[in-house]
Amino acid sequence: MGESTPPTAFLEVRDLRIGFQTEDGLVKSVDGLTFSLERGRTLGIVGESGSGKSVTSLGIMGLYNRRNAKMSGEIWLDGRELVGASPDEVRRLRGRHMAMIFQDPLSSMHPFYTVGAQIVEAYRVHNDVGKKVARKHAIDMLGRVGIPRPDRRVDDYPHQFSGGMRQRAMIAMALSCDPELLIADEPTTALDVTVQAQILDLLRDLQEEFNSAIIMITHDLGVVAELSDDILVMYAGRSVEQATVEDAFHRPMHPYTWGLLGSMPRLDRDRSERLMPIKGTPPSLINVPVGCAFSPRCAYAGLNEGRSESERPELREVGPGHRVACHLPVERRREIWESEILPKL
Amino acid sequence: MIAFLVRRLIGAVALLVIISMVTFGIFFLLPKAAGVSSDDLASRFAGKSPTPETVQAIKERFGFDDPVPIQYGRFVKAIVAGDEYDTGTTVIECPAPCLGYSFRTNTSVMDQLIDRIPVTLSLVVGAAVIWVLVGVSVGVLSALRRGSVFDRAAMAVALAGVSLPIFFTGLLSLTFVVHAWDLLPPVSYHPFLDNPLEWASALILPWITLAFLYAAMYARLTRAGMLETMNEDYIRTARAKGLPERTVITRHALRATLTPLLTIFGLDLGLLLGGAVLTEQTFSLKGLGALSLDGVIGSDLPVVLGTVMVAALFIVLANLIVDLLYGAIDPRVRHS
Amino acid sequence: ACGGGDDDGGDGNGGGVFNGAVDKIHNPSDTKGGTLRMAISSDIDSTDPGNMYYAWSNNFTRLYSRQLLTYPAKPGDESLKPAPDIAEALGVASDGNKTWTYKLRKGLKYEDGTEIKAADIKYAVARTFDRGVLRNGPSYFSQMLDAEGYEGPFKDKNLDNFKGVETPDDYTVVFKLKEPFAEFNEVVTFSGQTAPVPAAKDQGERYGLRPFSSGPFKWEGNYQPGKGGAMVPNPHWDATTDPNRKQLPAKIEVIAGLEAQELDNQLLKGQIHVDLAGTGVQENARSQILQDPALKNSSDNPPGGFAWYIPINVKNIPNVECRRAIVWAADRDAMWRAYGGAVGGDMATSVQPPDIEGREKGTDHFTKAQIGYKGDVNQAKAALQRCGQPNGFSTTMVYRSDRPKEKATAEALQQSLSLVGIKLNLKGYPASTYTNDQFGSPSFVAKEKIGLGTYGWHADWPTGYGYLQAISDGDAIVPSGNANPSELDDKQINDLWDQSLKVEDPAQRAKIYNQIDDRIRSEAAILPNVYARSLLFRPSSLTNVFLHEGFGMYNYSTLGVAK
Amino acid sequence: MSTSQTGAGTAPTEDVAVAATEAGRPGRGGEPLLQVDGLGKHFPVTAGLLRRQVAAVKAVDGVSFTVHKGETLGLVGESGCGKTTTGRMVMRLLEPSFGRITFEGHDITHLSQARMRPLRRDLQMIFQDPYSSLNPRQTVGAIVGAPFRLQGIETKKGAKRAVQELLELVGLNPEHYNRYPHEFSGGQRQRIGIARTLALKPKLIIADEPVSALDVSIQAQVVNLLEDLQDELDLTYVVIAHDLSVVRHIADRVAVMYLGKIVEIADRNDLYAAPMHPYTNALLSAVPIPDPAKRKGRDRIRLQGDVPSPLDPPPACRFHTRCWKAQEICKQVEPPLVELRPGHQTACHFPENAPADATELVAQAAATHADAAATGEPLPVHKIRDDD
Amino acid sequence: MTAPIEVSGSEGEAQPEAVLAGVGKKAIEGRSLGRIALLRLRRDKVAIAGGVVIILLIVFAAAAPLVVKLLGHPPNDFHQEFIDPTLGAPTKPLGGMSGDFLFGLEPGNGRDLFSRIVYGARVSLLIGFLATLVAVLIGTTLGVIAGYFGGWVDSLIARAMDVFLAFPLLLFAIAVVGVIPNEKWGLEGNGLRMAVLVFIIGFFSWPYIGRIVRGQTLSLREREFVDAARSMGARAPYIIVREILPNLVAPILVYSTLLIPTNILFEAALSFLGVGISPPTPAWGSMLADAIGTYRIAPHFVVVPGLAIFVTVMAFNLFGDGLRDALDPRAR
Ligand SMILES: Nc1ncnc2c1ncn2[C@@H]1O[C@H](COP(=O)(O)OP(=O)(O)OP(=O)(O)O)[C@@H](O)[C@H]1O
Ligand SMILES: Nc1ncnc2c1ncn2[C@@H]1O[C@H](COP(=O)(O)OP(=O)(O)OP(=O)(O)O)[C@@H](O)[C@H]1O
Ligand SMILES: [Mg+2]
Ligand SMILES: [Mg+2]
Ligand code: NI
Repeated sequence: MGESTPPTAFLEVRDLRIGFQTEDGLVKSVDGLTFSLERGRTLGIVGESGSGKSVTSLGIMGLYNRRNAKMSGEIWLDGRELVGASPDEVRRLRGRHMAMIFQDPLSSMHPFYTVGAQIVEAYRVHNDVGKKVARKHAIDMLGRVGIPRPDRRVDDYPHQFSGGMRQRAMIAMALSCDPELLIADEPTTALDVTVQAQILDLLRDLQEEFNSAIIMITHDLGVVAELSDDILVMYAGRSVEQATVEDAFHRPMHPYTWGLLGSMPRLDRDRSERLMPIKGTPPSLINVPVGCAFSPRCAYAGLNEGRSESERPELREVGPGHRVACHLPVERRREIWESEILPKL
Repeated sequence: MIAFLVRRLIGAVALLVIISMVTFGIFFLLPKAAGVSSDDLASRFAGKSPTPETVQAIKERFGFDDPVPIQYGRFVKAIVAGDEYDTGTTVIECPAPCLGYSFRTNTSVMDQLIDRIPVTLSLVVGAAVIWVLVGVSVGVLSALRRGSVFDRAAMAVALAGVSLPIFFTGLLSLTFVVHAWDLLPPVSYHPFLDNPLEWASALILPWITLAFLYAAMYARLTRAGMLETMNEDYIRTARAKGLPERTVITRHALRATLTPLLTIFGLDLGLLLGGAVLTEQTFSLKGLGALSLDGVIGSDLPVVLGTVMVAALFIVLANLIVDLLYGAIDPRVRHS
Repeated sequence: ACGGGDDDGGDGNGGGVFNGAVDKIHNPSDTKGGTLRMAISSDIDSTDPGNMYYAWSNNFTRLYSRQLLTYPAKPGDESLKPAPDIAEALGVASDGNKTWTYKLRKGLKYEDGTEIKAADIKYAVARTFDRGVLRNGPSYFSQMLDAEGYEGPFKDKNLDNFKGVETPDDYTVVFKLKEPFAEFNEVVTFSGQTAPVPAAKDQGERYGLRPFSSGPFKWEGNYQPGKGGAMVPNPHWDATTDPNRKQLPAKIEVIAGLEAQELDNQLLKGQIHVDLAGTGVQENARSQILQDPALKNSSDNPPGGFAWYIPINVKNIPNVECRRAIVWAADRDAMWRAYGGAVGGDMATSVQPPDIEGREKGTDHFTKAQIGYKGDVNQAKAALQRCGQPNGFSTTMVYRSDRPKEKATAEALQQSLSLVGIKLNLKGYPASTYTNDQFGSPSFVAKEKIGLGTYGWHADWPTGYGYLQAISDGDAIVPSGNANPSELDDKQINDLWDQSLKVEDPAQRAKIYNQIDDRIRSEAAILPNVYARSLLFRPSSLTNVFLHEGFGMYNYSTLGVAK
Repeated sequence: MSTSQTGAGTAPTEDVAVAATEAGRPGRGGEPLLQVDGLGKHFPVTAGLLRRQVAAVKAVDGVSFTVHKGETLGLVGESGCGKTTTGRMVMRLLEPSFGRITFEGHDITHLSQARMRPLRRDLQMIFQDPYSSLNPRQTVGAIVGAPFRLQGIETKKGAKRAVQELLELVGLNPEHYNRYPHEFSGGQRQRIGIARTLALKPKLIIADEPVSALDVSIQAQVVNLLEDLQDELDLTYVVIAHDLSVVRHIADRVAVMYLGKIVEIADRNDLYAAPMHPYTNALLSAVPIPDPAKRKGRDRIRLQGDVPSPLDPPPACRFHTRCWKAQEICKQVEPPLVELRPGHQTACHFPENAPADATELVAQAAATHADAAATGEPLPVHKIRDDD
Repeated sequence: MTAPIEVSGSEGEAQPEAVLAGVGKKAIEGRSLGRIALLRLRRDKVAIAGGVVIILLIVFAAAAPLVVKLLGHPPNDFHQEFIDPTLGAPTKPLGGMSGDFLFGLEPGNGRDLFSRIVYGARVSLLIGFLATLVAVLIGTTLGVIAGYFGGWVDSLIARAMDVFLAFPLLLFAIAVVGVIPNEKWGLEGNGLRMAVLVFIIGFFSWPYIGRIVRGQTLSLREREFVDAARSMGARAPYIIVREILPNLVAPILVYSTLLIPTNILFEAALSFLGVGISPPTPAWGSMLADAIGTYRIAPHFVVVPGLAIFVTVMAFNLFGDGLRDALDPRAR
């Protein structure tokens, strides 16, 4: 792929592959992922545990040590290619152009430094300002993310904050340099629903304010539906469905997406007597099935005369901005969704 | 804070009491159990050809025939209230805290301890500086270059350091470095205040020998800790902020790695300050360790008790200081 | 000889010739100044002249204390004869050797300039009566002097109650003995117990921390047990009154507890001048010296005046034939090698070493003092047969664990005795307690069933009495610090001792001593091993070095250092 | 039967379940199995030399509820509100500080562990964390067979057979008897835990967040399994969870806890359709809805701040610090749990979806409540309307 | 639908065991963590080398009489014909190393160093192992009790550990060894001495194990499987023995392998201070202590036991490290 051209999109990931060599073999955590994202939009990435969501995000951030992780493909951020860039170049982009929020805010903050100091530090690597100015900025940021009395709390340590406040502080830290891309890796999983709602509101408001692009990683479809514009469903390191949220929830085209929707008990519908789980468990990423990775768990794999087992389905456009990787004919799938799945939800 | 200190201090005193009791028991009850009579015990203080009267006199002075608890009581009383000793011609005042009087050397144990402490202190502190600097930097480098030639070599040397008895490395280095190659002056102790240069140059070898053992240990500990810390989420956060790798390592990883090492360091330092017996013996340094060894070999009970008490005190103090420092370094401890 | 000028102290170059200080003064010099550094690998048990018993301490104490009589500081045999020191002349006996009178020189001074008086000597002798305070010294005075019931000046402050010594005037000291004793001048000479102590300066036990000087040097500050101390010239000492001492160094440093190997290393480099213990260097240094001609020329290998031997305890091995079996089976060659072969000494034939006056070589009763003699298995087995233990027996042998040579000796004996079925359990004890608490304690020996052990003895004075009495007289057995670990309490020997006291003629007495010596060996109570030789090293900067035969080591009171 | 590895067939439990589903659940009205009255747990916080108690974590502060035979009671609330503590007290893994637990008519509040032992057959627990609830050093056989050994139960066909039957029951391959937990996925481990729980055929199972550690797809498997087992074995559940959707799915009645107290308890449908307590309302409205179409239309209630510390809970109504309807009285008078609609109790001075006279009724109840407290009588649940 | 039984290789928490189990997909039989650790250990060449050395040492020590018969001379036989009487050194170069005397001769008595090293392994290993065993027994018992019961029991035991750790063990060992009688408890001579040494070393090093066990127990006690057992009516002994102890085996094993070399060195230190094993029984520590006095005459006498100690201690350390990595890969 020598002739790769800079894309027009703000963030474009092309055929990203990330693998880890372990004692037992190569773990293909991300296996040919392609997507793009525009400024001001939010992409939700969903998928089961171990499907490669975090690896993708850390890969984009350049947080993998190149000795341990095998990375290939292209990541274009605002016209710059990151996979081939030098580690120092990527480092300079981190924090300033792209920032990240992690799942567990307590373990993600250094226990020995005050919240303020950690924000100041983030701000000062990228901005040549004095300590006083940086501190004012930190207080300002804490205030912006809704921490009461930020001038006081700035000198507290992470363990003195409650869970929700910690996550707010993490967000403040991530946003301290106005990054254009914000990756949130399960930012609310550790939080209670009421607090989660607060954080989601905050993210929405901040996005309006900063117009940044957000990648929202979660396995809660509800969160995606609340916040995202687009959705990417991952399975075993690959993307199985990409669509706008409307399409994804109202016209999903991949059996795995159906499975996810069927597994969820929902407050917004009448209580169905039985949930419809996906059978089995996700495959090992060392021995991913050759064909469709989902085929062993797929109730409809049999309808393909074995193609699912031997041939890998490509992502194909099934509608505007809606791409799905499945061997089943589109019409057949539409039929199944409407007749078999939707009524049971 | 005050409550914490008071509690720790009371605990420390209790610890010292128990240790003194056990020491007392081992040196009085054990020989008795092994069949040593109080006469034998007394004659150990009596030189070449003691007459029965001599033995009797010594026995009386030490009260060897009293029940052990009474003897112990005397010992404690002396610490708290001081004591006096009749040396035959003069009565020696031993003000509190009196750790007893050595009839073998005719000196107050306290005086000897005060005389010896600077030696051990010089030895241990000097060595500690070296081993912490060397051990930690080697450990960090090893962790960062895990699997490299440097890492393997450093860890092999570290293992060698842990595997060789100190009297072995000590005596060999003494022979070669000082005597065969004339690289350093003979090992001895010169007070720091008299001539700092002489003080240091005459102690370099024991410092290095002692530090070799501990640096090896600390390198291994640091490496393990560092590898663990580098996997912590907050290190990932620091990198995600775009901090340069050096800042990530020094400001974020190292601090977290070294904090738990502090506890071990405190214990090691405390133990050594109580007397680095083998090192002192090997290098003929007249520190607490040599004193306690002389005491044990010469059955000079007051000296043994005194050195053991001081050793225990050092350990207790070191632990206390470590705990306090911990509070300063780790805010989680401070607030709980 | 070379006068030094060899400052790097790195070798023994110009150190003269091997054995060059044995019968003449090596490096004679009157140069003053410099620091004389003396070291010892153990601690010094006491620096109180009245409270010491080792040959080297008697040698050492002369640096800071004068005594009534002393050994002349001269090379050769002359040094063995008592010579006046504070006294004008040797003591004069009267009352059939029961009263001994000494006249003092006038005008001798202490370090503070006050004069030495007869009362001070009486006081010094009186204090040796309190064994509770002065525990280490010899007890000849308290045994011999006619002072029944006297308990020493610490319990009995009135010195007039002490009748054993009289001071008719300030310059006369008269000793009153219970029994006649012909060798009293020797008793007075050999120890520091007649070194004067002014009553006002006495501190009892603590006197040793800072003895009051009457010699050429005085202590600078206290002696620190286990560490050492320093001495500086005493301005009130007058060289003209004292032929046996010099005052050359500007300072003397005494270092105690220097690790033995390190001590040798520093000695060989001249960083230390004297190994106080005077028993010679350790194996490592020995090989260095013997293999390097330059070093060898700076060393002497004289007889040390003492002997290494194996006492066999007659209480635990009562059957004389069993003891003889041990002697027959002993591998003399290996035992001799253990002390370093020819350099370590000569194979012993008698208990008394050769330099004892009138000592005879003696005959080997049940062993052969021959190089290559590995013990006689057949004779040993025959002896065992007679003893009624044809298959051998087992017993315990003790040794000083911190003395490699004794360990090797014990192992050699163990190995050779195992060939005839005698099993030795070896047990090592620290040297500092060995002669008091273990081998020197009959009750301990009985409890642990100790059959034999390693031992060494140096004459108090060079006659058979001065050597043998303490180690063979049944009366000399004491409950602790027992010097007769054979516990030989033989009627024949005891009678001979009593008899010897009454004999006036020294040669006649020597005959009796030889008889005793022979009897000890035929009773197999002592297995003689080696007459010690010490390999002594004299750094090139050391001046006025010569072997003092009485002490068996270099004479310390005349040493100086060349700069 | 072949427990097919490729998964085309369904396990027997599934077949049974389908049949049993519509047979109707023995809703409420069964006889009470478990009764909890004013149960509380205060963890002492000690300090100083003499380990003096300086404060108490009021983890649970007087909760009362009844569980009827055959039903499922859901217990929801935010993290730290005392759900687990309540469950563990009922299991007698924790000693209650006060209150009373009655199981099958026996007061088990302070039974000794020895007296408790036989009762444990009827009372079992499913644990939250499938990784920590199985001993990694024991085989599945040993783990699932432990209850037999501990209770000294002789199994007819031998323990191994019994264990294998249990494994089959929860949808595991009985041949995996000799495997170790680490060889199973999270969902499978949770099944192993459930099999162990079922070994003694308990009457009541307390499930503490049985699915919150699992992925959605696996979560659904386990939820279905729990439901099937209930029908098949006639079990009674107390399901602790913080996921309101899951609770709605499996519970018949739901109790909502806030800071150690129950603020609302009602029939499932009633509660989700017309919650009365503002906190319940807020909780429900905070749940994200997986339907982008509904994103705009919902009117949300957003609570401020976090749950206060149980060390120092707010006085009176504990929710007043975050409640948008709070008035002066909420800070002064604690609202008692009042049954404002049949089977629907709530503790609020200003309930929503409530009859018009609710405020007065609550005030009235609060007054009697205060009297009872003054005289030291047990606190009754205020049943206002008996016209059911 | 029932989950098809299949071992997953991609658990969310990247459980090491699970990852590993994913490899041998076909193997269905239960593989305990121990076996997995063994598998992992087998891949660690350095640790294996350490293990092989340890096994060789043990074999040599156990078969010492045979080995010596084949390759050496009886350990206590003198060969002074090869020793220079004045210097005490072997007359041949290299300390007399030859086909006849593999490691050369001891200076002085001329005993065969090879056979003394082989026999010496018995003492060193015996003391190393047995003392560690004592420490493990005491440490585990008290550690588990402290950790499991907590409260004042814990405080008491924790204090006791502090006391023991604060004691100058070396001094006590010297004091105690000094008063060992000849016979006691049916033991005599060196046997008794070793028994006492083993006991003292073990008795004073238990807190190292105890601390670790206590810490582990504290965290194990909080694991839900303990609650599960309690909720099924298990009593404390059952929980300790069946639930907690099996989980402690790994850390105990690791720390034991690391404690053994420490104890071997401790015996060496005692010998250096003159209170080790009595002659003529060969022990590495006392050989080294002797050799220090003759390093100029016979450098090989220093090197041989020094190397023996070094290699042994190194082997245990390497093996212990490998074991730790295998049992707990996070601790790397
Ligand atoms: N450093 C690594 N070395 C080896 N394997 C790794 C590494 N990091 C991640 N993996 C593997 O990559 C796979 C994807 O992990 P990832 O963390 O991206 O999952 P995820 O989708 O974020 O899951 P979760 O929802 O649990 O966070 C997992 O199987 C994991 O075990
Ligand atoms: N052993 C204990 N000692 C002191 N406090 C405790 C203890 N156990 C629990 N707590 C406290 O009691 C409160 C209730 O805890 P509990 O575990 O019951 O909450 P929960 O509702 O189960 O929360 P979660 O949803 O997080 O599991 C919390 O504040 C907790 O910190
Ligand atoms: Mg993740
Ligand atoms: Mg809980
Ligand atoms: Ni009420």
